[in-house]
Amino acid sequence: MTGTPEKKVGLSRNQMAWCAAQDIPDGSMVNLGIGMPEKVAEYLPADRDVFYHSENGILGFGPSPAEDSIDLELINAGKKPITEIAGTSYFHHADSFAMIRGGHIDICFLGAMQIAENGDLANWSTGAADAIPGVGGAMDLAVGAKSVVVLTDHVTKKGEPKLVERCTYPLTGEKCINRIYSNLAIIDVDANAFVVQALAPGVTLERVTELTAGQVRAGDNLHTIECPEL
Amino acid sequence: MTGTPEKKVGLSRNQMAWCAAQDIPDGSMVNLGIGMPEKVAEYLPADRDVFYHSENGILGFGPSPAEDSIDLELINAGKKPITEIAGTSYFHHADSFAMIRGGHIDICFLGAMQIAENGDLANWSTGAADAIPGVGGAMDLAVGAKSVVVLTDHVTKKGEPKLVERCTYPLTGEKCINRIYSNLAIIDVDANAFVVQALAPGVTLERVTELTAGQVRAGDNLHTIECPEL
Amino acid sequence: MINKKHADLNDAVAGIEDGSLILIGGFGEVGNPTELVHALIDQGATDLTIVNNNAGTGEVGLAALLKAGRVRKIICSYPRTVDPHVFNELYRANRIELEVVPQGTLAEKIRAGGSGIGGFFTRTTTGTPLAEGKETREYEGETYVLEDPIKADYALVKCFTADRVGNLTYYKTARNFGPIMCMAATTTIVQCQHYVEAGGIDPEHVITPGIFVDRIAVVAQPMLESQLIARGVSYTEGDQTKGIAL
Amino acid sequence: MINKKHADLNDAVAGIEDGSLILIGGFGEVGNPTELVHALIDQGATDLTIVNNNAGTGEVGLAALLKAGRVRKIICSYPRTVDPHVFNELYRANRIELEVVPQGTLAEKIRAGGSGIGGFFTRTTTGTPLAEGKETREYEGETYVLEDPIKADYALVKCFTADRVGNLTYYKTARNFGPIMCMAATTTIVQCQHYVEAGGIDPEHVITPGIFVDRIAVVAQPMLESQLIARGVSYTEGDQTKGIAL
Repeated sequence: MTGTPEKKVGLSRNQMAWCAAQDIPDGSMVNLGIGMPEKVAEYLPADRDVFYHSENGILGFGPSPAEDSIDLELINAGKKPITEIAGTSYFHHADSFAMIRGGHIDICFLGAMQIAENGDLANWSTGAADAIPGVGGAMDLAVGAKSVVVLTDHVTKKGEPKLVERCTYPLTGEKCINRIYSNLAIIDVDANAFVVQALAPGVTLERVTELTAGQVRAGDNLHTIECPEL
Repeated sequence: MTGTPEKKVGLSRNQMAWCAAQDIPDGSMVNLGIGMPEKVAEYLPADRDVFYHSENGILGFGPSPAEDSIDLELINAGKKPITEIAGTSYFHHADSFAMIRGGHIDICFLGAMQIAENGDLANWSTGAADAIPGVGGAMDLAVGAKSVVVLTDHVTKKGEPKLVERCTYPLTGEKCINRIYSNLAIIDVDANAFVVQALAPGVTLERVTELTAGQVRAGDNLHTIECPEL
Repeated sequence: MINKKHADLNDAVAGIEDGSLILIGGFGEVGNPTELVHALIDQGATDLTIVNNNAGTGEVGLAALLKAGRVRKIICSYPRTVDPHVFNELYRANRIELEVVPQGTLAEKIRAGGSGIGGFFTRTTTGTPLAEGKETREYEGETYVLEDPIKADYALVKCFTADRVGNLTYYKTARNFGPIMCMAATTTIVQCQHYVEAGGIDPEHVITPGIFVDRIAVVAQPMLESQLIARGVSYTEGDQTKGIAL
Repeated sequence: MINKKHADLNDAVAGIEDGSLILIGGFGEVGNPTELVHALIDQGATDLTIVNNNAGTGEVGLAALLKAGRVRKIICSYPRTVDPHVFNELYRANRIELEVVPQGTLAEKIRAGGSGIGGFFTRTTTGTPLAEGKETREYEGETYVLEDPIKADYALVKCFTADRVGNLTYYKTARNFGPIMCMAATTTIVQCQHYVEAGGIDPEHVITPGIFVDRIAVVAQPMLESQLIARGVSYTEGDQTKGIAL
């Protein structure tokens, strides 16, 4: 672990989203969280038919519309304009979260402040006394989606590890994270360790271990990510 | 109380339904149970706009259709064909019982085997060992409707009181009955007594008391029912 | 490409395991997926637990499944509907287990199962024999009973229109248990009267979003139980392929 | 004859008492019944508890209600939306109480309140500070938290089309909290963009059945908060009648 600021290494944000997109199985029902996860849809391979769910009450939607065809009342959970596709459906909030809590969403992508080696997630509050709390749908997604995936820089802007032994920030959910796409590696969370499955070009397992504050081990098939320039 | 068989006295079944219909306030949302309650709609005064609810998933329906325009998939809870009206809506069972349990139904009419002076209702099982139990929606209606009204003969076919001190049959609901339209009287259930509000022509309070196995008292405005021949 | 349409009824019910908990839609005969149930008889799964509002009529559909000896237990609100002789005989012979659940509680248990709710309190059954042994709690001075959710292995549901991705509409009071049963099963199998391409149902008019549906079989002219009974049908295994009941 | 249409917004919000618990629909600015909220400001009720997914934007709609000092407490999932400066200032000055509820639990609490459910168990919040002090129970080896229902005095909801008897449809993602909020209030007040006679909505396409709706006001050209803010509107009591915000 190191606090030394350094040049950004590993994958760009677009490349992280690209990596995550390649791993989405055909036919999946996918909830994209606000922020970096929204980029994932841009890189979905052409041979995949995926339906996106947004917790405000829509299943099956397309990308942002052209400026001149924005419908202000057709938005995603990030409050950004989206579009209908063939097969869109609308529903109210209780039905939308029935989909989430009831285990009907195959994958959800979330951002993170901290992920613990046991899969605990913290992404809603620093716990600071003067912070105004606000959680949105993250806690429901954390417990409900079949697979909960985090897209995150491996360390904070200050260089501190986001992958930790135990979260120090208030939890969003317990033992809920299945996989992490960071700028350094693709990592599965396996009971009590971060299992590195793939490394960004130029990044070593030692470097990932150094920048991680919990147990790290190599997956059986550890390899280097092959990813286009993005 | 008497076990002696006697000629039917008091109101006919149609007249009981007529009496119940006169007391439905304009604008009510009404659930009509299976059997005698189904007759109530026939006698609704012309100046009342009432929406009927049926727990299988329809609000706002009209009478049975002509033989040649029956839609077998448009039925009420009694599994009888009904018709759409201007303002009909369809919904699933969970929403339908949300209306019932959530207190959105103004009045429901049920049949009864026994009603106790505290308002307990028994109408689903004799408790006999060889009886095949089946409850349908009665227990939900008993707890959920704002006003739960019973239409019933005052005594059984064997002449035994149906209005009793305590139900001996298994309960449908506790302290749930607000009013009873029997062939002898219109009776409110007021905590711990049957309060007779109106008597069928030719029926005395004494006779009602005799045929009732619980506390009976006269309402403040006890009067004789004025009802057409039906 | 997502395509939930299966070649036929037999294909749609393939793989149903012995011992499964299966939700079957319908209220009385309306909304019953009779053709799917006949395909299930031919498919052969046994030792089933069935959830339906009733317990079958005549010797078709659910009653035929019971008669074929495939059902260990039935969970319903009202077994005594039109001509329940198959159920009655099995019940009196102690050859089928019965759990009676009030209709609204049954619906809510299914909705809870599909919605990730662990249990809920309802006033329904308070003070009745159906509340015996159940945990209670007071809310605003009234006693409520704790009920568990129902989560099923399979749901068999009849709808009106289905599209390629599983969006559904229903027909009038045939909607009844369909939408909530679709939510509460690991694998939801529907029979539709009309099949359309994705986009063929207005997004505002979708009743069951496709996320709740796994397999679709088209039955363009479904039969009601009363129609089959009027024709003298008593469904036994294999009749479907002989064209008798369809 | 059932006729839930009121003469205007002021008529529709008449009689709302100080101290009321009020559900206000919307997610972000979409689905917010902004004109009804402005009418509520003019109506004058105070000491209110408000349930909304957010906590207001700019100085219009809910934020204007907060700025007018009418809100004692807000129950929401996410107060930090676009330009929440009114809420932030009140919160930091300890002049408003905040209860944060996860979005799905908030929706389910409202649905439970409208459905006569006394309480329910959900896995959401297990192990988090929001579960502190709450009763828990194990289901299938997972810990669930007991949540109470929300029952309100009033709901203010924006819909697309309403008919005379209160049947409603919504527009795209503006549906969000509308249908469940209509269920959970003693008195549900809606603003509609289109008003039609009974029968003007296909019975299969009704999203909120009329039983859940009490009063209707027509706002043919509702404004979104962002549109009002772009015009420089900061709503204060009486602006509505001066035609400023409408």
